[in-house]
Amino acid sequence: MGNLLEIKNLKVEFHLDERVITAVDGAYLNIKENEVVVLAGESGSGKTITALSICKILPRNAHIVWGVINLAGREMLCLNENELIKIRGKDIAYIFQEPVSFLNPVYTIGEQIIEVIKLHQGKNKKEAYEETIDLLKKVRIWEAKRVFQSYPHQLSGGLNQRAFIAMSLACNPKLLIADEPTTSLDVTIEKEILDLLLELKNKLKFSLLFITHNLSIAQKIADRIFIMYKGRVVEEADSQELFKSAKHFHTQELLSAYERIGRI
Amino acid sequence: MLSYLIRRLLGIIPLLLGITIISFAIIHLAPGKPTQIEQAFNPKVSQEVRLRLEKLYGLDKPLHIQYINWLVKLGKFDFGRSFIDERPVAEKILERIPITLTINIFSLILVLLIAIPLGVKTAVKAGSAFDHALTILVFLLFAAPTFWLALLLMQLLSIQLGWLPISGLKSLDFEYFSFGKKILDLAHHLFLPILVSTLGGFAGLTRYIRSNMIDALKQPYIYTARAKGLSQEKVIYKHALRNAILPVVTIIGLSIPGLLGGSVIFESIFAIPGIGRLFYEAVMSRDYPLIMAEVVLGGVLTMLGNLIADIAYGYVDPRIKYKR
Amino acid sequence: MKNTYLITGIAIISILSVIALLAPWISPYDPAMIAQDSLLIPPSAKHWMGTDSLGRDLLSRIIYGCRISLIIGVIAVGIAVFLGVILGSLSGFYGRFMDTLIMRFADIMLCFPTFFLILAVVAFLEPSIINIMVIIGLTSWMGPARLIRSEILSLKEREFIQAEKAIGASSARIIMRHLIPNAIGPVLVNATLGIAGAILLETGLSFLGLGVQPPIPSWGNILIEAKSTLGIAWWITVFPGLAILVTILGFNFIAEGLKKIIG
Amino acid sequence: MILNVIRISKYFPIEQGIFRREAGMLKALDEVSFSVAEFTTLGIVGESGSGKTTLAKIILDLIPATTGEIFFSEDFIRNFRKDTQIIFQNPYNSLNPKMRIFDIICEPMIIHKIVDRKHIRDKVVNLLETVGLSGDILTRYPHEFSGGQRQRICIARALASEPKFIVLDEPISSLDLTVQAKLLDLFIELKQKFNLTYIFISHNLGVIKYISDAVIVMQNGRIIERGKVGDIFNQPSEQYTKKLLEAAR
Repeated sequence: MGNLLEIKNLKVEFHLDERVITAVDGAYLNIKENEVVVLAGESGSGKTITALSICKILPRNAHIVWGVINLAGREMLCLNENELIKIRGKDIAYIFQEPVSFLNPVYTIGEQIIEVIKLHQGKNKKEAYEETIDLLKKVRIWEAKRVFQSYPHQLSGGLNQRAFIAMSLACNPKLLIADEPTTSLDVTIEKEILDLLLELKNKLKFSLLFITHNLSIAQKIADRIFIMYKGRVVEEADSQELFKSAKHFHTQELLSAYERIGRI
Repeated sequence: MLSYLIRRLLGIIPLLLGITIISFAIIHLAPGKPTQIEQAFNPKVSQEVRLRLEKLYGLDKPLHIQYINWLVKLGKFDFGRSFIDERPVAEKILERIPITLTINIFSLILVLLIAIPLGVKTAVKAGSAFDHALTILVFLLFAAPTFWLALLLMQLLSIQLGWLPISGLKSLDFEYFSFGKKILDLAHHLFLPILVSTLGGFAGLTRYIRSNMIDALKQPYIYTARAKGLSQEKVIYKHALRNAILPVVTIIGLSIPGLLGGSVIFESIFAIPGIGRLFYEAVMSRDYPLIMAEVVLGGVLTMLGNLIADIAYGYVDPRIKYKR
Repeated sequence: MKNTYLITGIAIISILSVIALLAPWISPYDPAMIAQDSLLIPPSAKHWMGTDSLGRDLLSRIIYGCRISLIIGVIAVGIAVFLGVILGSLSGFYGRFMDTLIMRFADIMLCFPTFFLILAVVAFLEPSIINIMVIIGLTSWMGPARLIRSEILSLKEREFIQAEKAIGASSARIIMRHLIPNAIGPVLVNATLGIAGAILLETGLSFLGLGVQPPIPSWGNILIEAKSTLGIAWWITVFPGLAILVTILGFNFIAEGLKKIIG
Repeated sequence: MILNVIRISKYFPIEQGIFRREAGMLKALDEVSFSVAEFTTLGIVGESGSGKTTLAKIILDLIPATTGEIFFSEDFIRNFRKDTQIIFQNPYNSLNPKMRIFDIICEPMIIHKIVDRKHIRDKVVNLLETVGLSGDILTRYPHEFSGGQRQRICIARALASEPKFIVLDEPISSLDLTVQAKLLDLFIELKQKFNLTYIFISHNLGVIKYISDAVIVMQNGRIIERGKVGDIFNQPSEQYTKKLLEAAR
């Protein structure tokens, strides 16, 4: 089976006032259809920048120097902004670390979900409303109507993240990119969100690129794992295999720390 | 919401009292009695008048009694009578308010119309030549005293080019104009004051909106908006601008004291009969009831402005809760 | 990192300070010297900035005016910052009753348009330089006070202050070595902007005839004459205004530069 | 026992209205009692809002408790501020940004007059090396260091007063996993070297299991379960503890 997404030799630089920092330096990655791939690494290893590069939603001072990002046969880096905005939110969707700050504080949850449905599916207000309520129920928000009318700051972190997932899945994306979606949540909520994501993935058949620093999560959900270190992918392995025999010294270091304190 | 409003309204009572106490204190604790000064500067006031005035204003009584008497009168909107022409102070102030209000409202609208797009544009193009040029302009406008700008523009537009009248509100033969011509004449006279007032105001607001907008564009929810597939325009004007612009509501409230204070110089230069000029005249002629009344009025207006701005901000920004 | 704002600002203010200090030696004429034979002369080699309607040399008057403006700005803000730091620290440290009292008082003072307050007081006082400095100081301590208070409140929550308590540092030590060095930056920015504001206030007051009184030259009271010579003597409008502009620009640049340093 | 905590409660008043009358109480801690044996590590585990950090600050007398008492054994803790120390979660906030590393670390020594002036520099260098930093960073400022390095500087400062008891409040939570592991090993090494007693607060069960002798599980300001580390992790008796363990596995 072919790859849904393939990244090769990606290099991303940040242009600061006086210097240039290379955040990603020759990273590669591939994801098959309906697969869960975990991109793991410590802070500053370039995971998030790699993920944001896929849809070119990088910070202003970040520049993709070179690389290939291929989504189902389309060369993403050759597309212009008008072509890209048709892919963002429709074929590829994102969820992020702190749902409260990644949701716009001045719009209700409902308004933010309806916005993406109207944008990509051209539905009218009533249809979009009904679909939004459906979506919220799909992510197991029972009080869908109340959440619909709520602003992000009025909801808990867990509830916000569920709503965010609903928003991301509104247009049935082929690829969901989840950037540390549970890091800001308590462990008990974390488990609920992970279970929900895996369940939805099996039901809706999308590929999941999951970014985390938490090897315990990686072990639980991944089909394959890529380890990033200083802007490079230093190891790629099947989930089972990685925890048995890591090759790169950084992976070994990570695993030894993980063995001691990362799990119970 | 209702209980919040009631609590806020109750909260202004101590402020109101404070405003009256300070206004009272300034005038009564300053060296020299108002009536003495009145006499010294205005020889027309005879000894007899002075005594009559002292009695009229209860200046022979202890301070706290004077204060309470004054407060009771204030409560009935009785500000006393002017020393100069014996007319009720309230009447004198009321007839001056419309013109000051007109100028400030027009210039506020202009300021918003100019500052918001410029602020957004400079934020989106931060670091560009356009941004730098505007930054320099903003610094210059910030540093230039308004009355100097007024003098320069008068020199240029009124005297050298002769396009505009130098000062005043109406032409000499105003009374004989048709209605339409009256409006045109007023507009002709108000153009320069409104222009100067706008120049003085838009620099700060442009800078403020620029920095708010730059801040908003860095927020995480902007990544979300882009990840959704929204166009650049929608990301900027729907998601960032709304967040950047909400606090402007409070800025408008906070700008009231500056506008009132500024109107003193402003209206004196252009010879506009507004409350600023009235205050200036009152100060020059030591018209003590009028000074007191205007100081209290200034305080109360500012306080109300802040209150309304606060409530309005709570209304437009969902993050502000009507609690605490 | 080059801090162009700070460097430019400091350069401008240093030059102005030198001019103010050396006023008697560098000004070409006595600023009060009236010369009947040289009324309203345009800028020339003899009078670089021309003369006013009494024949006084404008350049000399502006040089002496620089003294007045800088002194009033610095001392008025000195008073305001002094009061603000004391009241703000009391408010921030002791909280509760003290805080409520001081901050309500500040709220009330902030309700008045500063210019109204100052004019009301000036109406009953001799408009001398000292009075003006004191009045501006007494009516502008609220900004620094609020700033200091909020700095202290936020610093108090910072963990390094908690850590200092835990190692047994005394209150005095925490204040002197930890709170003040960290709170001073924003206050400095505020004070620099405050000087610019105070100078603008003074020029406005003097322009209205309620500030520095003639024959003492101040940029504001030189401009009084600009009104009556409008269209006759452009230099009387342009030069004093430029002097104000450059001074305010200098202080605002320093403030902007300081902001960058504080981050 | 080096420390006895007896029925500590902490209520935060919720103020309302213009007169700031108290509209209610937020119970951050509710009748918390426990004790710590000398030379052991007590792990305190709980999710956000469980009251862990409030407890840490009360033990070190940084904030007052509403009710309850805290006793330190006089045999061990003679000079409270010298013999007890705390390390906080956020190393970016725990060091005065305006002070050099040398000044930061020698401050406790000056306050408690631990060494004379001549030897102060040697002692600071010694401390830095003890926590795994090089001795030539004395004149640098905190912002030049990474999170892990700053936390080591915090440790050196805590050790400078030669304490016997240290509260570690989520000391490694904001750091990367490999750095976490190295710091944990450092904590264990220091404990043996200086005969320390720890209270180690964390939301991470793996870390608690690794370092603690005894464990307290907290939720909403109350102690839900307590016991030896093996018992809690192998046979939890409370539903909440089971749920926590289940989620973390």
